[in-house]
Amino acid sequence: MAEPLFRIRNLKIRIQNGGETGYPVNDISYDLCENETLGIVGESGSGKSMHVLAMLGLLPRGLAVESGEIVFAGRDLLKMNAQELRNVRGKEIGIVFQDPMTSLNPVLTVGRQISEVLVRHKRLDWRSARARARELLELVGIPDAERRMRAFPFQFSGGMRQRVMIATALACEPRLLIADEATTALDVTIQAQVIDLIRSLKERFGMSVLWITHDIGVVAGFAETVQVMYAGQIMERGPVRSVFYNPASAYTWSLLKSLPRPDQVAGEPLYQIPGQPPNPFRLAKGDPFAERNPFATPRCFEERPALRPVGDVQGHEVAAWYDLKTRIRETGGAE
Amino acid sequence: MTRTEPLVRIENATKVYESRGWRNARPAPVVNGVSLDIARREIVGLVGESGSGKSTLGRMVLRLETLTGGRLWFDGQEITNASRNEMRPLRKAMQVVFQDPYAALSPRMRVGDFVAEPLCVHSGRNRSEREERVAELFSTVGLDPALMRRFPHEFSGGQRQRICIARAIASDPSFIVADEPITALDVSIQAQIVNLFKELQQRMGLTYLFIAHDLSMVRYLCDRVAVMLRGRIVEIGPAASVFGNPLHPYTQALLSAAPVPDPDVERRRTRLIYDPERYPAGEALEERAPGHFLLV
Amino acid sequence: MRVSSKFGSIAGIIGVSLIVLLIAVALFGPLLGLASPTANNLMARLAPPSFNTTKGLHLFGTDQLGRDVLSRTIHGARVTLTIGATAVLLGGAIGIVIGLVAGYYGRWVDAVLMRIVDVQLSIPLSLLALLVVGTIGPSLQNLIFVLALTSWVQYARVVRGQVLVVREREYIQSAHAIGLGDVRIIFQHILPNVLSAALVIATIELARVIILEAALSFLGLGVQPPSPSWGRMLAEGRSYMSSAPWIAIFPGAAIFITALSVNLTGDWLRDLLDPKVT
Amino acid sequence: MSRYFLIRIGQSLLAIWGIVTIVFVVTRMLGDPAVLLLPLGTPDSQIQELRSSLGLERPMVVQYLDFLGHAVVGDFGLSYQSFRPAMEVVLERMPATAILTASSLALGAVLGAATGFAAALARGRFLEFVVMCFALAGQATPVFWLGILLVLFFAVELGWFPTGGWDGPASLVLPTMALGIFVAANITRLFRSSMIETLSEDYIRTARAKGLMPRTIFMVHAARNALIPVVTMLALLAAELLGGSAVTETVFSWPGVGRLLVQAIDSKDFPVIQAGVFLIATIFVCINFLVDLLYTLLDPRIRLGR
Repeated sequence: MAEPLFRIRNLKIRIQNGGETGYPVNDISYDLCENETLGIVGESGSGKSMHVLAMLGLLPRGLAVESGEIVFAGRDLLKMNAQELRNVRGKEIGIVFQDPMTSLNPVLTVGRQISEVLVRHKRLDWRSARARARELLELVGIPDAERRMRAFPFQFSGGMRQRVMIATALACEPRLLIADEATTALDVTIQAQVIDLIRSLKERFGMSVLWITHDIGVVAGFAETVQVMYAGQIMERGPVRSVFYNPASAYTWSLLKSLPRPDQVAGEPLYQIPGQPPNPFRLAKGDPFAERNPFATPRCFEERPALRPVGDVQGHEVAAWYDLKTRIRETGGAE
Repeated sequence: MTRTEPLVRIENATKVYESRGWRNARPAPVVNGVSLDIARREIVGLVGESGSGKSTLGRMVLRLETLTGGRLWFDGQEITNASRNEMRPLRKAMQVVFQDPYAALSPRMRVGDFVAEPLCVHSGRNRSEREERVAELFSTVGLDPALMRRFPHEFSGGQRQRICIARAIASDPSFIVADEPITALDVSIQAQIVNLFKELQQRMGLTYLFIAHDLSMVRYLCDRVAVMLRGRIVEIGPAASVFGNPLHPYTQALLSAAPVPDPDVERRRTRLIYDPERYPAGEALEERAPGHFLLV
Repeated sequence: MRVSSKFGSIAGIIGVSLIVLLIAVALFGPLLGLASPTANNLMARLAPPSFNTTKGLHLFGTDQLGRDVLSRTIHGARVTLTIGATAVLLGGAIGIVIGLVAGYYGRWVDAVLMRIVDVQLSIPLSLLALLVVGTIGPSLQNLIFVLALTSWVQYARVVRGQVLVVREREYIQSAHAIGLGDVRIIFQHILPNVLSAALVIATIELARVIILEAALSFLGLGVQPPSPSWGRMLAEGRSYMSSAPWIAIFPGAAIFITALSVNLTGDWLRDLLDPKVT
Repeated sequence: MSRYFLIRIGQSLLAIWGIVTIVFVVTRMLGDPAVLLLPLGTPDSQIQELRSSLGLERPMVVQYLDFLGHAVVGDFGLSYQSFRPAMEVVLERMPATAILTASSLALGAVLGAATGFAAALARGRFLEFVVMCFALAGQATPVFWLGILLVLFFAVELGWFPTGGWDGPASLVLPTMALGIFVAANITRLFRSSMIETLSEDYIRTARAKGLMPRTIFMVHAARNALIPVVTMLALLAAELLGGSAVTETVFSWPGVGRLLVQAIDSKDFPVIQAGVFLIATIFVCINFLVDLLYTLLDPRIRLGR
């Protein structure tokens, strides 16, 4: 594999609420390579969005990085001063957020919101910035770009706004594009179009993509690597085919199993994961998924597992004490 | 069709929202001439993009929304123009579960009281009988009856949705409109709720209108599926037939766009784009396969 | 959370304790055995504040008629708080009901009620108060009526705005779906969820009403003498500003502290009840 | 857009009509103007005479329509005190009130915007604490009390400025300070909380994620959105001040509309009261209309018709 574009080591994020302390991101480490597309899957509270906000220095009030490092292109983002970090944001790392309705400034024209990134980072004058912004709008598939430059966000549909967000994120041809639930608020058909758009732009710009989603189906198609997160921890990561076809974490396995398959017999109930999502303020001391895991071993409740390689597949790792296949055989499947 | 009398019958239903002020002289209808029969114990899925009118149709069926045009029957009784008082006894039999379990619970009301509310309206039980029934309902939907006295903010999304379901089944209804009931839930919880819906349907003989945009869940849960586009049903038929052999280009586009959790399948397939310009709007539904209709 | 919560809650505690203190003073102050607030004592005119008891104990000094300023200030608290609280409650009750009705029923009901609100808002509130008291004459009841009149509009506007939001919530839809009547929906489901907003308005209005009452009294349109009121004391003390400033300074400070504590409490309540936080 | 303004103009006219009606009703609530006008013990015949000369025997509706017709052209009759046209009496007091309003609004807006902005930027730091203490104090201080204190200190003790009346620009200083501090306190608090709320919006996060400089984020992305409620507040305050801050004008013996109205109310000079209220309300409605125009400049969602 190629050189890592960034490297996260032992990142821990703390949340303080009243007297309680929680860890929405609880000691994670991983690498992302140049040109790699990494899909991060997790539900709310898994820490999937939180850790990229930390990366960009955008953590909301009340949250803080407790320890760890995020080395991007050789520099630790967490040690940068505000100005150095600003020079990375929007220039080397572009991000598209979930809600296109609220993520664009309602009182500024779309053209202005794209051009200002170019003025800021590329030191262009406003005229050439606008010209480039128009090209970008065309690039992300917005028809009649010249006229749309002068329009305001509320005059666009949800899908179109998300295209504007993508144009903004890509304006400076960043080395990394982060899509944080970028298609969650969109209709299925629009979602597919946006995914295809980002896929083709990735080819064109040769950048890495970090795709964060709660929908495991979304990443199946175009991620090279998949990373499954739960309760602020990485449960499993590896090449997409290996993770989907040979999940080694009970959580990944359960997620895939709980989705209805086209060939599912109608009368047969879906596999359901028991229990409720984890509370970041009351984390178990062992494997966070243990209490919802029918295959958990006593050790799972006692001690937190670290990532370990799975079989001989390059890069496939799991955080589990058990061997899933063996456990499934021993327990005779779930239920 | 050789079915017995349907539980719900919608004929040519239309909904046009009056424009505020006099800005738009003639706004486009949100629901446009929709006809649909729902048989007893049937689960009908309603899919379509946001703004297609599927939620409005769901509310119209419950008469939470007046009909601008068309007619509506419930259990053999015409309720197109029924007044609120005439509707009240029927409300016992028709219920609703909404998408967002965070907005669906009255934040300053104990969840037990919330579940008991339909009982206060529709039955003469006294307080202790009601409480007994609420406890029973809590167990039915898989919640500990001891939680009755708590407030909504103490519950997770999945638990809240169970509370909403408990309220919906409290008056022993025969028909429930479920308006995107799993969309807002965590992935690891969705299957729990879908299973609960299925189980209740079998146990109580319920009829559902299940509005959703997760196609795989609709395929799994529903007997028949209707696809809505811009206020019209463009295709309707048995789930297996619609999903196995989609006829309308919009249905085809929808199915080709739905993410599938299988890398090989996902990589092999080609996306179809539905371009409304290239297809005529369609006039009437035409039967193309047994029970499978297409708007042409 | 919007405001640095530590500062906010300390300020809130200060505000609430000041209010409690004021109420206590208003209730029990007259029991302290001070000189009567209306007792003239021409021998002790314009005595400066002192602990000296030769002319009778006057901690805040005496006014131009030799009346004890402390005693008058304490009695003024009674008058001010009674008028303020009654006006705010009355205005609140009217405004909340109108806001609920306008927001819930919408359409022409809303249009008519909101036009009335617009018209009322087109007259500066202090001018409206001046005009009405000036014409119907000053008295305790009229003052309360006028202050309530200037204050219901704010409740109505805010409550209506909240109702428009709450009305679309799914639990209201679901209340319709089980066939609940309008009255139960409005009072059991909507009212509890707009009350916190109304409470915040109440504190803002209380501070405003207290200052407005003082202003009207200052102009001689408030509570009539000999009943002491802070605004009137200020007006009377004005002429003695250079020789006996305490006559005007103490009631002014009393208005200031009252308004400040109400504002502090209001800010704290707003942060506490902010729907964005919950 | 033009349709929106037509509706707004219609609403404004409706509001003015409502006000005229209220003025008519309130002044008639008092009873018979003829009785009130003439000294006590005037013989009935004289009262009757005045009644017919004032047109008071006509049916209420006719009187109302008559009143409306004259009100439209600003004719409210002669002042009972000076026997000059009431509107004229009010209008000649307007400049003094307008000057005071303008100067104190300017002071308050500049001071309030600056301190509010500073407080929002210095969130959680000592500066914010200090600014907010001053703002809270400013809001809780009754303007007339502040006025009295200012007079006592700057006029009586130091003798820097006149104690009251209109005597050259120096007399403007103290009333401007009193009202300006009040305006500033309100603006500071509103602008700060509005800025803080805006800064928590998603689009500000987007702006930060784009690596924009804090200056750009505050001035371009946040301030424009945060100013919208401030504009409303300023308009409300402007209207309130133009309505004649009766008490402040009394404290400073300022020859403005507010003091005139207090005197008119005292002497039951109804034509002047009616003319004054009508004028102020009309100005108020016009200001609100201007604010709507300003809104459309600040917020494209309104301008382009949502």
